[in-house]
Amino acid sequence: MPDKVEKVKSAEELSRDQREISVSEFFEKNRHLLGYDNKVKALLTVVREAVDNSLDACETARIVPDIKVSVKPAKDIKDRYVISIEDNGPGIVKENVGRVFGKLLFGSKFHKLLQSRGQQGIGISGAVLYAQLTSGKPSKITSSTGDGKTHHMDLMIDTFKNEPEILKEEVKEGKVWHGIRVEMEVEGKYVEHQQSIPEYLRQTAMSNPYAEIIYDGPDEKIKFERSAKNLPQVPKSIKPHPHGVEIGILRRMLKTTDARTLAGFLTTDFSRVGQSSAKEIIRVAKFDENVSPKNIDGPQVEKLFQAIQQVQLIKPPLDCLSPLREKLIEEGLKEQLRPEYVVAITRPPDVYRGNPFEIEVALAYGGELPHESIATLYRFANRVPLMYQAGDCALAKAVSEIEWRRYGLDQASSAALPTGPIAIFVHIASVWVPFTSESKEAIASYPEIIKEVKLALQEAGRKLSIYVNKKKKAGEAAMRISLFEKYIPEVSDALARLSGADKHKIASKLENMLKKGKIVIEDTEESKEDVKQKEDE
Amino acid sequence: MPDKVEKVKSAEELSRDQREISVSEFFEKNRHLLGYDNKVKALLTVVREAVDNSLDACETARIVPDIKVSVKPAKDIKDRYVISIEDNGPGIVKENVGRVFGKLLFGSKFHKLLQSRGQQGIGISGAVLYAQLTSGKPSKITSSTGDGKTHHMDLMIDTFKNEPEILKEEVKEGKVWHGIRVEMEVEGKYVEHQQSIPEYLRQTAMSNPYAEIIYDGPDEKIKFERSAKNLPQVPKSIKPHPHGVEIGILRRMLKTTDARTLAGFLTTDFSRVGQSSAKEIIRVAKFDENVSPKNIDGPQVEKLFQAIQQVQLIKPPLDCLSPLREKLIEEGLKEQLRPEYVVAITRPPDVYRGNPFEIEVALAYGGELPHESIATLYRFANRVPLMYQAGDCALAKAVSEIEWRRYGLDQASSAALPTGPIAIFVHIASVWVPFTSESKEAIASYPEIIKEVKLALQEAGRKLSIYVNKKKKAGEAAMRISLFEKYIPEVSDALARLSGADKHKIASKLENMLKKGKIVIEDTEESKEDVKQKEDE
Amino acid sequence: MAGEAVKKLDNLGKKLVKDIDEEKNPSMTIPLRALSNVVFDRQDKTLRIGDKTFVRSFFNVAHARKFLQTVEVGAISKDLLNNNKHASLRDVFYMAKRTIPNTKINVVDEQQESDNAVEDLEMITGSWREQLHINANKLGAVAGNVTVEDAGDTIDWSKLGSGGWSIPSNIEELKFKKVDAKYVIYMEKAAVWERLNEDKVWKKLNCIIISSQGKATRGIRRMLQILSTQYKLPIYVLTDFDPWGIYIYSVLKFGSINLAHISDRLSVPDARFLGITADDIEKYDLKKHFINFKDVDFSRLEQIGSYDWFKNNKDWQRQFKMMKDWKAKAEIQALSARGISFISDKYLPDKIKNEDWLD
Amino acid sequence: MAGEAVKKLDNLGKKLVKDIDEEKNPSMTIPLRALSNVVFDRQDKTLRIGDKTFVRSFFNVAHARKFLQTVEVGAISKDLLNNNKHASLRDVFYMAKRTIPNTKINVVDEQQESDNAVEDLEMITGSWREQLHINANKLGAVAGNVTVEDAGDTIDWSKLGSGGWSIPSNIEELKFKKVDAKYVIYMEKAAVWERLNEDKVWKKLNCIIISSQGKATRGIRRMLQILSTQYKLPIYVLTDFDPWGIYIYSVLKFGSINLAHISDRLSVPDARFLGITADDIEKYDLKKHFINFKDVDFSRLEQIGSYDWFKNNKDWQRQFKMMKDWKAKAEIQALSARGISFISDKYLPDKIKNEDWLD
Repeated sequence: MPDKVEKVKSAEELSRDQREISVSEFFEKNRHLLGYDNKVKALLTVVREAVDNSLDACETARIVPDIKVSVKPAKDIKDRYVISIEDNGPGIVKENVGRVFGKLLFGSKFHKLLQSRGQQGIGISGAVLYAQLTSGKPSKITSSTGDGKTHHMDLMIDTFKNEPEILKEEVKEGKVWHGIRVEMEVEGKYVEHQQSIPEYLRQTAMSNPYAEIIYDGPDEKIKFERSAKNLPQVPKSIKPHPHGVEIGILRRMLKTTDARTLAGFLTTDFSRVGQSSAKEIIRVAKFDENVSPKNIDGPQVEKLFQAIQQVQLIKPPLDCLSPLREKLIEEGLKEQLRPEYVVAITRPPDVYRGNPFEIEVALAYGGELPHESIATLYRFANRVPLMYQAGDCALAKAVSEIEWRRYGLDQASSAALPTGPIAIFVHIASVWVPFTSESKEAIASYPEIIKEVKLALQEAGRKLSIYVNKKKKAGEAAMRISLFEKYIPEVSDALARLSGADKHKIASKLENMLKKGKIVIEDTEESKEDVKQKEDE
Repeated sequence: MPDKVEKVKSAEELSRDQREISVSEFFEKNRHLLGYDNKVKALLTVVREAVDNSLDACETARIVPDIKVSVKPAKDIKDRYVISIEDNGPGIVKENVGRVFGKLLFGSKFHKLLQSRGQQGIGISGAVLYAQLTSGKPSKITSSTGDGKTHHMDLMIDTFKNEPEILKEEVKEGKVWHGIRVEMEVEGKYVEHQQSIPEYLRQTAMSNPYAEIIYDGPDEKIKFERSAKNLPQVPKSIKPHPHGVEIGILRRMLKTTDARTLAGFLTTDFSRVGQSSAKEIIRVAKFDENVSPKNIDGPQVEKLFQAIQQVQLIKPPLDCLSPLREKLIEEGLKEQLRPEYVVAITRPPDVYRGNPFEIEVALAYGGELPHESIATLYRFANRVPLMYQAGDCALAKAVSEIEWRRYGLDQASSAALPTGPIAIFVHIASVWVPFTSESKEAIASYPEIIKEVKLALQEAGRKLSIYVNKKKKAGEAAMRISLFEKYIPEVSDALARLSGADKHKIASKLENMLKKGKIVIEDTEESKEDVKQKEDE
Repeated sequence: MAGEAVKKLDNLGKKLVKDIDEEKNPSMTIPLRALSNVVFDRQDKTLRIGDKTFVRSFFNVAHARKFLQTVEVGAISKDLLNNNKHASLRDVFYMAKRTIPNTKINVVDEQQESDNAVEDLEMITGSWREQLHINANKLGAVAGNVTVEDAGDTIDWSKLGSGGWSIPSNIEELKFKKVDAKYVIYMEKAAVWERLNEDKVWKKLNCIIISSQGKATRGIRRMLQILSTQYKLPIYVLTDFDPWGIYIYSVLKFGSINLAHISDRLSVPDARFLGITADDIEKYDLKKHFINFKDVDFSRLEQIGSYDWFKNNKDWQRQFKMMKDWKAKAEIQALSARGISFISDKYLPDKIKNEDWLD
Repeated sequence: MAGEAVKKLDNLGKKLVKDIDEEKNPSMTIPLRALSNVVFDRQDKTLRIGDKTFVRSFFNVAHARKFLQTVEVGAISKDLLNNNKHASLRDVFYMAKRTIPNTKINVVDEQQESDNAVEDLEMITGSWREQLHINANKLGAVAGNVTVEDAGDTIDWSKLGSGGWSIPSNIEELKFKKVDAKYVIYMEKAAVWERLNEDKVWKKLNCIIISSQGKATRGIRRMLQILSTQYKLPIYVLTDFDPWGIYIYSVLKFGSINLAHISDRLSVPDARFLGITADDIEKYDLKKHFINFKDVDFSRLEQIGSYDWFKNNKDWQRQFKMMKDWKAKAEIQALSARGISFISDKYLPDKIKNEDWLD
């Protein structure tokens, strides 16, 4: 019991203040959760969200992407930029434009297990929200689906309702094209450094070598060329795997399923559950096969859940993933980094918490890569470059756990990146990438992911070390011959003085032996002499 | 134009997949955003959310808090715990229980500028969501507002709708009490280390010294005693300050205000805008005083916004904040750490982005603090301990920028914490604490915040160094006398041998000089001898 | 003797030329100078080199330079012998040092390399360094009732004032004419020698006093060996009480790993360790002059304690154990704390009278 | 002389006792031994100590221990003088070393401390170390047509075989009986001395050859001074071509900062630098035996070049510049590359005949 009670405010008084909060309001106040922590990063985030959407749309529609990005300072206002992104994707039907751009948590991918860049329907509408918050201005959307009609809209978000507010709308007819163009005015600061917009686009070109990206920045124009002609295969969406479903989700699935029997529920709502697996689960859980899923509740859910864990099931289908594959990665890295040698490794898919994922890595070596500096690490998730928070990222962590020295590379200390003309590329493709935050910059440290990255890097490391060693050895053999040629006159002279024999005779005989290859040139330590103490002079 | 177009999926086809996503679904999939990254942290997060709510409720109702926390392993299931938290707060009226615990983004504090622990109405419902997701079980809520009725509810969240789903409900009459008890079953892992539950409670007791907390853990019972009798003053909620409002918010406020004229809007909807300030703003923006706010739109919003920036306004009212104050901090630290000396500094309030905030720090020294190790840093925001992500936190950053050596403390390197029996306490109180993520573990690096923390630490450092130096000096003076007492026999002996004079006579004369204080004991270097090369023997 | 060394060097040269004539990889077989190939001869109480050898060939990337170094130093030595000159190891280094044309490779970069080649040649030819006319360092002084003939002069060691005779690096040519002494005291410190010389200890106790500074040079070791074996004088060693002092004694008595191949010529198996011993420390109350052990002292002590010849010697193990327990060492000069001539007047006479030494 | 030193120590003791009797803080005034208080006397071409002094008092936390050390070492010295014994610096260290009861404080912890006290006493009493009966190190050998008397013996330096006379640390008592030599060659290396002795250079050129190992000991410096001033012999210095070799010459000729207070007794203003010079390097093609400079060599060279006595000396600055440009140094033994006796047969005779030295 408290020592002293002051005037107690009643629960009734308190309850009067309580209200619902819209998700737009929430993110408006917590914009750092979406990657708008500061003015520099905010510019990049806006570009990223739009480019990711464009690439996703093109790939889904099987269109080889052409993307134009423009970043220009707004007239007369400091720290204000006009950003536009245009693609040649399928466009968006007029009815959906408002909600895609003007409603948070609206999208096509959230309820599917499918590999894509965007996941939650929060990226591009978050950018619109940021634009209106910092410039007070609507975003301008232009869309056409190829039917000869081009729709223009000026759009904002009504944050109280989390609904689009369309300020202006018009249709032009005549021009046949398809795609989306979005233009926003936002507060931001433009810098050119490691985490700049051009660097992000360069890395995007690296991991999307089938895309052409034209960048028109405040001070420069850059064209990132297409280095591959074909899109990667289409990823497929899958049903959840029973072993990746948590008890709470299982309970909800039971409640909302269309299946009439438990067996039917198990076989139709999950992947990898056939008739026999379903029977086995029901047997272990001691249920009736024909019980209606809707009648399973309370402690019975727990029983079913435990039964599922006990039954062996094959892994989820892995063809849902669409990795870049080794060839595409090599093409992308060659085009963007111009190294002398690239090795790429695409690992077989694996599973974390029921979610299939696949790791790809590449090591680029030599050529135009800087020779004296520490290796550069490029991280990607579903082909999107990760620019920030390397320190918290599972991909970076796995890279730091590799003993690079083992592969003939220099390394300042055991947890450091290798030193020399090396670039490291790591890509995770997954139906559900476990980011550590909604700003999508770091991958959570699941042991399965770290393990796969390490295995891939080790394999790539071995291949790179074979290349590096071969190069080294070819040089060495030639050096040996020339070395002995230089030693021979010296040895002949000393030996002549020691033996009294003729110097020139000794020399010509030794040269003969060398030239005619009569002697196998060895390279073996004299003997394992133990370390001697220097005792006497 | 793309090189090759495969089968184009039409925009119409694509649009069919698009759907709305509920905020509960969103956080169910992104629970790491709420602090449920892993099993260890998840347990702590559940306890934190409930304890924060209890403390907030008690303080708002002016009740000195008594809180009981229990964490017990669930029967027979590995990594499953039953957690309950009970308080003596005002309770929640029956009608609101469901939405407080069963709806995300529902709360009383989001739309107010008010210093409180919870802010977004997402904490405790997030815990309920995590519980049902990982155990499949409802949370059990008991509430009474002191009217003799005790309500029990078993409750889950319908994630599709983001609405509470009440599974069981009963009322018992008779017992008169007030408060809330919540019990949840969750997946988790219990550990005892730096970031453990008992450590969190200990730090909570440190920053809430007027609370009594009883902890009943899996292996131990701990009572954290109340060390202060009075609650801190009640924080007041304030209206937004014009300089902290972004253009997008300004636009919305114009649209939704009840004021009929622009002048009325400015003076009633903001703090610190009087008649003359309002007139000045309107003059600069070149508007008519009597224009209706609802008619200001488009480029006019920008004009008004720029005008507001140009007019000087006094800072927002700062009495909205309720810091702990130096006395309370010192009491809390003395009780929990048992040091020999504590100095606490409460800074005057300051403002970041229009939000008032106030920094308090304390340094505890000596006593039972460990002597040989590196100082411990305790971070708090609105009296809540911050346990994770010190690396990203502005408070930790500010601490690392202090030259501790300047205050007579040891420091391994310039950016390190000081070494020795020292604990550092840093507290930020604000109407809106800028966390870097919703898991509320690190403060964003606003320069104003870092500056205030540094100023406070420097002031505390100066006070501590005075204490430490005084202690050192007192010891030194006594040591000197005793040192000479020991030297005298030796010098007398050598001098007797050198001069032939009597040893005992010399000794007694020197002792006399020392005892009678006839000699001022100096401590000056002999002379600035340059570094000599050791040249000859 | 010089003729014999020349012949052995000749043989080496001829063997290598023969290899070349037969189009074989020219190579030499060298006994291995390493801890693993050193044996302690319990009979003679001396370290000897074992049977292990290794082969050094010219056409081997890892050998070529060392091969050249060995042949080059062999040629230099042959030249010295033919001209009847002596050179120091440093001289030999410079005589061998040059850059191989069109490379950045030097025949030798560091003296260690030519020194190693000298040791290799000692092994290959079975001649020791002095026989190859390559001298070690010169250091140390001697006094006593002794007359020697050296380089044509007759030198009386009792008539050299406070300086004494400076011991040459090479005493192969030295002849003893008169040796009137009961024993020899060898000490590691020149300052102690001066103390004993000032106190005319060699006269009072009728002995020879010899010092170096630190480890005994080869000249001194050879001299001690001759005095021990030919004149049957007991040799007493006086060093600091520390692993390094004991090591000086050990090398003197048993030989060293590096020079195990010429232990015959250098070691003094009958040498005795006079002090400072652990018992001296206690008896003369020297603990207050202890110098604390450092890590390197511990590891050196460990090493010495495990030597074959100390391993099963209870008296020595007792010394090592006390040193280890004390974690400290003490210098000879610590005796000065008892009085400047305490060492001459009390310590040495008592120790020798009471036969208070370690063997 | 001993009597005079005793008296001076007595005076110091009496002064301190008087302070105490007058209830003043007992204190002594000591000339400052530091670069800032050393002046180069252009007249005498010698380093001398300046006028700056400092005061050391007992009742001063920062002085007390040093005060005790000075008085203690003074008492030790007085004791040595009264008993007519000599002690080394190491001996003095041990004689002073003890722990002050009920503390963990030693009177001296390191020899550096008692060494400093000895130097302080030299300054305070105006007596040099040898007069206080505290000896420096013993090192070095000498040969030549010279006869000396020392400690009652008569020693002929021309009759000491390949060893030579070992030079004592203290030659205050030594008397020259016969000096038949035209000049003295002092060299920094014992191995070079053995070379010259084997080649009987001292006989052929009628000179005295003296070596130490590295820097000249005080005994050697004093001996060179007597040969220079009393017997008017030119003194030639032979060192490596590097900053350290030149520094050896500099100390010999001009004195050193540390011992500036007894430059009178030690320095040899007429000494000449014979080699190795930069010109020798070019003339005898020694560049291939260069050893590359390290950072420490550059800074040492810089330092030496700025010494008052070198600063305005064009010849020396030329040497320094060439050394700096070459970024390399060379050893005396590099001459061996031209033949083992090149130094005896060609280099030395030519240099001296051509008066090819630096002053």
